[in-house]
Amino acid sequence: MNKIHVNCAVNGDATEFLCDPGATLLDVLRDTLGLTGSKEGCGSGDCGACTVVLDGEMVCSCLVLAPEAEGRSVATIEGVAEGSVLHPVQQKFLEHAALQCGFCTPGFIVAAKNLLDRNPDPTETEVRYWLAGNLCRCTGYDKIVRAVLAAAAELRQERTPACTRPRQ
Amino acid sequence: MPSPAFHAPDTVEGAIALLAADPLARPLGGGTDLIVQVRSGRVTPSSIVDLKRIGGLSGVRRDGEAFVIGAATPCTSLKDDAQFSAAWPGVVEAANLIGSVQVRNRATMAGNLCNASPAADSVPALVAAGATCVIAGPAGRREVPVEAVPVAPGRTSLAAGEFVIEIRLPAGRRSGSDAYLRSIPRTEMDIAVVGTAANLEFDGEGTCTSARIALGAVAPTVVLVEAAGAALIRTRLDDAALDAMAEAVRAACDPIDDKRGTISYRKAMAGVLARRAVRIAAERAGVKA
Amino acid sequence: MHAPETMKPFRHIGTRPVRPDGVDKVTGKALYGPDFKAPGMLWGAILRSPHPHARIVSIDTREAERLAGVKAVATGRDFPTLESLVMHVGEGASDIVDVAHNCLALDKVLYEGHAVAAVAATSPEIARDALALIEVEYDVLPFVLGLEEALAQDAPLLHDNMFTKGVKPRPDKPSNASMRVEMGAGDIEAGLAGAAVTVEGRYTMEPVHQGYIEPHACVASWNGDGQAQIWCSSQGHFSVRSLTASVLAIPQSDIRVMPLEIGGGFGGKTTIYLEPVAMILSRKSGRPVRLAMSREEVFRASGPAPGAIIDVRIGADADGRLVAADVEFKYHSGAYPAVDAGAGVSSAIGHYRIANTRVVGTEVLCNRPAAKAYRAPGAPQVNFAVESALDELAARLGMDPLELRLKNAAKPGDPQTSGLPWGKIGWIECLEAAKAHPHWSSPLGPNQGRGIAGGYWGNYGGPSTVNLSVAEDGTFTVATGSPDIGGSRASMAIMAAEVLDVPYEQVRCVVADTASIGVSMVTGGSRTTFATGMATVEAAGEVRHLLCQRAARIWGASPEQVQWRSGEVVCLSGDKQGETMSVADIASRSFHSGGPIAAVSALSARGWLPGFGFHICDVEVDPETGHVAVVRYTAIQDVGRAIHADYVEGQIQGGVAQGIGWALNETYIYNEEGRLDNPGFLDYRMPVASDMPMIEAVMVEVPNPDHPFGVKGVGEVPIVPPLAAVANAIKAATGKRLNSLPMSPERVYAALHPEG
Amino acid sequence: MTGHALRIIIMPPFDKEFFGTDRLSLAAVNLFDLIGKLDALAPGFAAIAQPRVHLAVDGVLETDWTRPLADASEVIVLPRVGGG
Repeated sequence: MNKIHVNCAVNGDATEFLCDPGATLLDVLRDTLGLTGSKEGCGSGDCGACTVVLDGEMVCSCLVLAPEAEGRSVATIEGVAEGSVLHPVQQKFLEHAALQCGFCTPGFIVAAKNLLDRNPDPTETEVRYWLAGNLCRCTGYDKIVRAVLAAAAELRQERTPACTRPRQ
Repeated sequence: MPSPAFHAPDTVEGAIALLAADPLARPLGGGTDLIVQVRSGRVTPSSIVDLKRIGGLSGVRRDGEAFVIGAATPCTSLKDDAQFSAAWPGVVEAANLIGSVQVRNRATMAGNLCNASPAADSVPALVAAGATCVIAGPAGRREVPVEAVPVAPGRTSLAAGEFVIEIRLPAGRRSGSDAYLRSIPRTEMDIAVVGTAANLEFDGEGTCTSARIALGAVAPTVVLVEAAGAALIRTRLDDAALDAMAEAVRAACDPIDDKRGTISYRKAMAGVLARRAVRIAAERAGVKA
Repeated sequence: MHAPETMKPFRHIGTRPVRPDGVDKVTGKALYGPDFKAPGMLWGAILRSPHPHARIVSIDTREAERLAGVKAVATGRDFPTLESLVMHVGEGASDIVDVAHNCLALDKVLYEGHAVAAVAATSPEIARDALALIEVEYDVLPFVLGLEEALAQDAPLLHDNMFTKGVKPRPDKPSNASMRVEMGAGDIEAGLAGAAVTVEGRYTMEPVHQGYIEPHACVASWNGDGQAQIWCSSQGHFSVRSLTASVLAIPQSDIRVMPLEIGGGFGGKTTIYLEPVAMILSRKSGRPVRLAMSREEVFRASGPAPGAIIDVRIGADADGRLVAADVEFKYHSGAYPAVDAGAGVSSAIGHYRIANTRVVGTEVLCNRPAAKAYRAPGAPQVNFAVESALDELAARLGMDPLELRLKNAAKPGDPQTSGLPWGKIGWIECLEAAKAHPHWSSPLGPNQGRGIAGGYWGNYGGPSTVNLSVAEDGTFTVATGSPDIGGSRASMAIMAAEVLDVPYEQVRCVVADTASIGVSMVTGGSRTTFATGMATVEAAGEVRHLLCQRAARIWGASPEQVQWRSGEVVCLSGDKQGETMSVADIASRSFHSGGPIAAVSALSARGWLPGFGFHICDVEVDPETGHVAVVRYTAIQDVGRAIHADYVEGQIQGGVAQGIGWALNETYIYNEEGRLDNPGFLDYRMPVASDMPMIEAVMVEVPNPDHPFGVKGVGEVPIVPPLAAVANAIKAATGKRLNSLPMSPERVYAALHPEG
Repeated sequence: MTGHALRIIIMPPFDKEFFGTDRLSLAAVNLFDLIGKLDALAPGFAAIAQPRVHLAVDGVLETDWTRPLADASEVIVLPRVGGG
């Protein structure tokens, strides 16, 4: 079989890989690049555990062929934290116990961050519909939704100049 | 089985050449149907031709009196075009009910059309809108109504080497609007059990002057129910007109029993949802139904 | 038992600290079953039967073996011949012969998706291609899927040697009824005859799946000297070890199972499917072999919860006192005998005081995947029938349904269905909390209805081992043998920190492999916080004792002269009176005062108590379409005492969501060929975020006197009441009783529009 | 033989599956001893006892089968229920 040579950026780093033409981006992330944070729960775009951000838009990496990544930018769960500093979405997931088994968590965090990147003040309903492509079987979504809303609130605070912040 | 070859041509002509040269080649738009089908072994293309690198195939643009939606335009980006969203809210909402946000960031209306599923969400809305599509192929380009593309579940009228390059809808609407509603068991992530689209025009008095009602998932292909539209024309969408419309809708249904719904439920829902879609379209047009 | 001297106020119990494994899980670093790779690893794949029932005439693997890149092929013939042996398989008893044949069929395939052969190759693509080269000749047999069909006289038999257990005299003919359990008290017919009001009904449902998001996966490496390692996610790596060793007839100590993070189990990962197969492929190839299921394989071949037919008759006197309850149910057990009937019988009506009872459960074999435990296995099905019937009874009596339940609720000391008395249960407390909850008296909108239901689950204790060790700097490590599915490492750290009276962060907890800690039963049966927690408390108490002893020796004092106070040792008398010694001070001198400080607690926890829950559910029904939206949900549960409050609430919320999914949309759909028609998340419709409201979890605390902190199991109870709570809410909203699950829009519509 | 006769209540399915009765009277020093005696009455019972059986002594489930039965009066043999 003829492998395809692909150049792209993964979490900001120039990355090249060889892939089978029929391989998915998820296959390459997990098996070639060792980025196993993106999970395969279904392989058919129905669970969202493999969610990554491709050129700014979140997609199921199981529904992207790896050669399609040529020249594009891929952001995965491994790039959400800045070094050891967690993103507010990650921090709020921990503080709100928004994970139990944690298997769906990377997909939820990537999706939730993508929401807050474009909508800093979503309603509960907007959060629920945005995350409807991510299945969680453990939590009943309650604490996940609360964590995302809390992260949104924190991000809004950060954007507010310190002197105008309301006192606690 | 060998993996399919992958091509990403940058011109329509390049894509036609690749598709025409290989009867088992398949064009790749968003891939949300094709990749699942390939992975499960349901289809075994020998090569995949990615359309997304072709210039001009992504995005919404105006071409005189038409909106032109490139075949590689993901459903979510339709929402970003304010003019298009204002003109065709029903088409935009139909395209943005498919799958999840993740799926809609990839899925295209052209792909939804060419996958030829009777339950495709965007197709009834496009048919109701009177949309056409431009097909490119070895013999040149042709423009057909979108409903001419799917001919049976999973089958299209596209000839070898042909693919849809764009979908066209009228621009500069006067006094109407459209709406799409579907029935699914959950609130998201399901395939339509029934889909209903309504596209209405009104005169200054609020009398309906034009009505197109289209249905999904109630027959092997999308159904444009002319009798349902006729029942609304020259009315102000009074109850009698809506009843007649719904009756025509139910009569036009020829669904199957399957894991997603029964014949009787599909027929009943077609009537209920068509009524609701008509009301929403009228409301959007500023007419009280 | 080293229980803390003072039970209150707690320093850590009931708080909500960040779990120790949290950062790994929010950054994608945590390694789950499918994430592990070993150097030189081969990729395995499994060939599965397309037929629901067939005799295997022959399997020709020669072509597959010849394919370049294929390193091993296995069939059921590669397993040793096993003698029948009933083992405790995680959550229930199974014959090891059945376990083996479920991993790879031997003579017959019993369901579509049954594994028949496996390959290991240098790439997943080659492995997949090799499967296509295996030729299996089948003699296709008639199949049976339905409960009543499987019990019919002329039904196809799955097992020629199946004589119904629990029936006397032993049947003279084999059948598909594998087990019958009957319990009761009093005289059921007389009781019903004397009732002022009776209701009866039949309730039905198809099987449902546990729906964990992580598919099963493992890597096995079996060397020529007989020693092996298995990396996998499971609810119990000791069960993986014992079952795999038994299937392969090798010593358990030759297998070291390394527990990976587990992506959900809910009972479905208490057994094995892949591990012995990967072992055989590894032994044959001399390389580590990975086997993983696709989502489709998970649905076709891993354990669902049984579907059911349940017949109920319940009678009450004119005052609403329950006088008789007759419950008879049939559960799918699938391809092999399962264990849910006994649990179903125990979980049916024991929450009420009823003089005359008869509860009969029958397990029925059929050509479906072997049923496996699913959260309170066997309880939700029968509870759906009983709590729906009670609602009907309340309506007939003109009685408030909550008052009916309160009036008849079992109290501590009342007999359970088995005759054993209830211990210190908190059922009445849950009912009282519901009555006082604002939800119960809040107004409803148009097309809305409110339903309630109560339920319970027996919970369990059992064997757990914990090793608590002190590092040289005075910090603590708790090692358990209990996989952490929902925050149990945090709970163990909380309990140890409570006993030691040290900061939570000073105690870290890990899940150790089978060679590094003693035997521990599965994380299931709502037992981990109770039983492994008990071992943690005991080990922490012992370490505290050792630290005191060590300080005394360092001071030259007697043990009686020292005391543990605020996380350090204080000297009460003598030369050193008033001096304190920190754990760090003691630990840093441990090498020269008797050696490292550690304690192991290996126990079989007793004194567990059942959990009770009571749920209030509001739905809104679209009368034109039959769509049901759950708009408000409150779940009240006696949790004994919450150790980590967030994860207790999380268990309750998660169980409720699964129950709502079961109630409204989840179901197995088989086609006429006996093949599963919805083997994916698209058409096996689990709730998505936009389907759910917030779920208010109300924790009632009636502490368990037999646990040092009062813990009762919490994980399973919350899936029991939702089925009936939703059904009763739909009845309240529409006036229609739905007796069959799922209560999909189509079913609700049909009930509302019987004319069609 | 040591000790007094205990009242043994055999719950379904074990009554019909093994013993043909739900009431027995046996003396036993502890629960392992009792299992042995039950196995003598119904061969095969001991083999399934650990995986399938719960034992309750005077109304309380007992996981320690070495527990002396000198002061006990009743043992209930009932199906083991695990969980998910």
